[in-house]
Amino acid sequence: MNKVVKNVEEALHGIEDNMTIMLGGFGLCGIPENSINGLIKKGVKNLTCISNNAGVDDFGIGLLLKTRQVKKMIASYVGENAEFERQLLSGELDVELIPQGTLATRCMATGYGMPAIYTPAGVGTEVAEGKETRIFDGKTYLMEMAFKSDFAIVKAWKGDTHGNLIFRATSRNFNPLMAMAGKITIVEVEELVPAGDLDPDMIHTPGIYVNRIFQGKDYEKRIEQITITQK
Amino acid sequence: MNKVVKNVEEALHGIEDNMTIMLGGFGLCGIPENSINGLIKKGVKNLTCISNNAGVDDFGIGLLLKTRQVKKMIASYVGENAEFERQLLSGELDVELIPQGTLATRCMATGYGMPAIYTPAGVGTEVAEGKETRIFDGKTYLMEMAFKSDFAIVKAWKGDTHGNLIFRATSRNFNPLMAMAGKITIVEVEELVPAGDLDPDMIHTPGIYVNRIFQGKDYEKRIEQITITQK
Amino acid sequence: MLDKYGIAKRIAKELKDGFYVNLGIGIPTLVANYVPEDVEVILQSENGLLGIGPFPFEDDVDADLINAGKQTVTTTKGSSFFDSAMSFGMIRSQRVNLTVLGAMEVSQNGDIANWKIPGKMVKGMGGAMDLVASAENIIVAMMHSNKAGESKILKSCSLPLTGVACVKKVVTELAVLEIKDGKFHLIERAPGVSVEEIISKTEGELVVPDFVPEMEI
Amino acid sequence: MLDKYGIAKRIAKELKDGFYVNLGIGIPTLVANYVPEDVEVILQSENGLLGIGPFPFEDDVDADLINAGKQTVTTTKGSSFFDSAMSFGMIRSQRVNLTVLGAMEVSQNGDIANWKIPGKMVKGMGGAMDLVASAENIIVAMMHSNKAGESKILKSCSLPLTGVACVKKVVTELAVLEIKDGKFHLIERAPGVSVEEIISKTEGELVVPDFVPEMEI
Repeated sequence: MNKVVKNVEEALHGIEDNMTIMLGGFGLCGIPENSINGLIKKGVKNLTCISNNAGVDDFGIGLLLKTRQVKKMIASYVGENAEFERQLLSGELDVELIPQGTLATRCMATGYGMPAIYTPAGVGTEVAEGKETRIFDGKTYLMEMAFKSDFAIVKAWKGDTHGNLIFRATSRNFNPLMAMAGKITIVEVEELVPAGDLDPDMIHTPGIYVNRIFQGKDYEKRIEQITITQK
Repeated sequence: MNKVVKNVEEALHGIEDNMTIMLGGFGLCGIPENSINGLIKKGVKNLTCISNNAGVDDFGIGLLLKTRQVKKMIASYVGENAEFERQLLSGELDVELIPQGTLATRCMATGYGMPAIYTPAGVGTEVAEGKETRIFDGKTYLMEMAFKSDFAIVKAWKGDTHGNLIFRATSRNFNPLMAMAGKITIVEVEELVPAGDLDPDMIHTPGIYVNRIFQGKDYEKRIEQITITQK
Repeated sequence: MLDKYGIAKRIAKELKDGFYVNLGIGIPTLVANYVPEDVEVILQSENGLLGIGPFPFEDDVDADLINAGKQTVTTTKGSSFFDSAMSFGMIRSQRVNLTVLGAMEVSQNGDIANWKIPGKMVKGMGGAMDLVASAENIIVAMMHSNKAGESKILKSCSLPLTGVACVKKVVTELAVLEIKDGKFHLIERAPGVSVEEIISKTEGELVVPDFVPEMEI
Repeated sequence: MLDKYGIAKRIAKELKDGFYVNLGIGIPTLVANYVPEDVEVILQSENGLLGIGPFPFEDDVDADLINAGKQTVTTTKGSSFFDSAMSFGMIRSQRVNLTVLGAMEVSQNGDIANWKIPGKMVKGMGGAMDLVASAENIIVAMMHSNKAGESKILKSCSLPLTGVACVKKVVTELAVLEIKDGKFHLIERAPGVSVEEIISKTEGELVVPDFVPEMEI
């Protein structure tokens, strides 16, 4: 049941051009830094990336945009990224913007074996175009489909050799949801421990959802906006 | 933000005849013992109870059946209960049996604001009668509706004054799901602690879903089948 | 006339004890600074936090702990973390009592536009579409007019919508407006602002009562 | 002819290293005792546990720690607990590689009946309907005939169904049958059992190859 792979290269094995990949994180918080760098090194092209954000110009998924490895971006919010905006407005990059809760819930739907969900988000807006609507108890909902992806790549705080994961603070965000949604799920962790070291009551993602796990290194954990209280 | 009520009587305030009540637990594991006894003392009648099981003859929801307070039982498995079977076969008790995963997911749907979910469970069986089916990717699913209930009553291991909950081992089962699904959610805990005592990363049910919480007492925690390994 | 702090102060008066509140980016975030003393509210951040605390001291900055605006924050006693599906579950199931957010335009039937200017700006809707589609109580914090002096309080929105018929109240630098029956209702004016000025800067249909109290902030 | 332990032993040979497995109540539970030495499997209990360990020693019995059959159990290294929605999420999304369960009847197109005898017995389906509707790989452990000697391996089920066209394999005290193309296929016979006996006790259509090996257990 050992799911440990020895490094990021081994972890990313099988990712090919034109695949659809989910990437965990919210902004730059909880993103799989090692794997993003690994994808750049690997040089796979024409990726469809599903991630809440597109990083910033020189960090996170922004790096993959710079190298033009991304054909299509599915996200909820892509501000704070000039290169992104340039590629979008020039038509080089295909972008599908979807509400954040819809994005999260479509990941969960995949992991929970539910082919579709209903949400009120986007009713009456351009997000609803071409989508089926349905009224329940007088309120209108959109039917949104579970995501299909080839790989999900997430970052956890701690993980064990069976693939059980624990996330820390708001770096949890989309990570456990995408961990459930990949056809193959790859996890990088800040701390890899032997099975049995994590409290079974406190596991956020059970190992059954994880295919490969590796010990990440050199985390920069860049902060998008440092806001502080003066002492 | 203090959600603490001083005892079970206060916790159960507002529960009236003919209401629909969810009760957490699987078998006798993780059931809200104090509240079940409180409902008996209160004497409310014609309840519709949503719970995975119906207890045993002399414990758990079985006690409420004995006192004839239950008009309808919505459950997935009701074996091991002679009084239940008698009332069912005699027509005194109305019973709706639904698949366990459907039961769990319909609770979650309520807590997640999703009016309906799709599941393959029960397709082609009598569970599907009168229900809408839909094919996604060549597989047939039933549309099942989110539950509506007046009260949800659950049992947690630890809880804080803000209503944050942690469950222990398999006594988690339906409890966090029903905690999200009540119009009003009542929680009894083995240990009530001040807000701030629980690790925010390790909370299973955030307090936003909880309306009332109280320190339970005299837990019997009866075991349905003690199975042991001889030393 | 109010500045952005004044708008935030006025909105803070809408907070009730025990409310769970989601504050959007910009002016809404400032509301947290003016919570009345006798009122306890818990702030929800849709990336996965209940109980947002103040910004951290410099030594306590934690890259793993941010709000939905990507700012570093802290927790409060009784905080909890959760994934984004549960976060929007709380929102959709209306456990969040009040949502405050900014807008580029609001219309008299309660439509709101705040995520896109075609051909110019596409940042995305983030969680705004979920919030406005779900919340029972939505207050918009915005300026009455744009920089060109054109009203943003409209008969109907010209920009792509974020949500339909959802806004209940609008607080601007000039006034507090309630939206009902397909009209704006002027319920308070900012200190020193005349009813005439509000009328002149409101493009949407505006119901003006005989007496319009000045807001107390 | 096999006893219930023999059936469990034979099914255990279907386990592959790294499988997540859900074992139903009764004979299926016994399969856990015969996992081959070179194979590691993790047992899922649909009430909310991955990694079911053996029954506890008397002093370690824990009311909060039971399996789906409501028996006291233990955990293993790497266990995790979760709620029932996530548990069935794993099942529906086919992360559980193998499901073994008992049946009252199985038909040649893979239908299974195991939850109700009209007018006589209603225990409920528990998680069985979810499991059979979701799992890709379902093995049924059952007796070939009922106490009256009537075959339970049928052309079509007479009892209310639990699931439709889902069973892949049946292991009985007499034989291993595979279900495909709407027929039972005899692939192994139990030690000392003749092909003729199996044919005579199988009501459903049975494809019998020229050579039927005796099972190795």
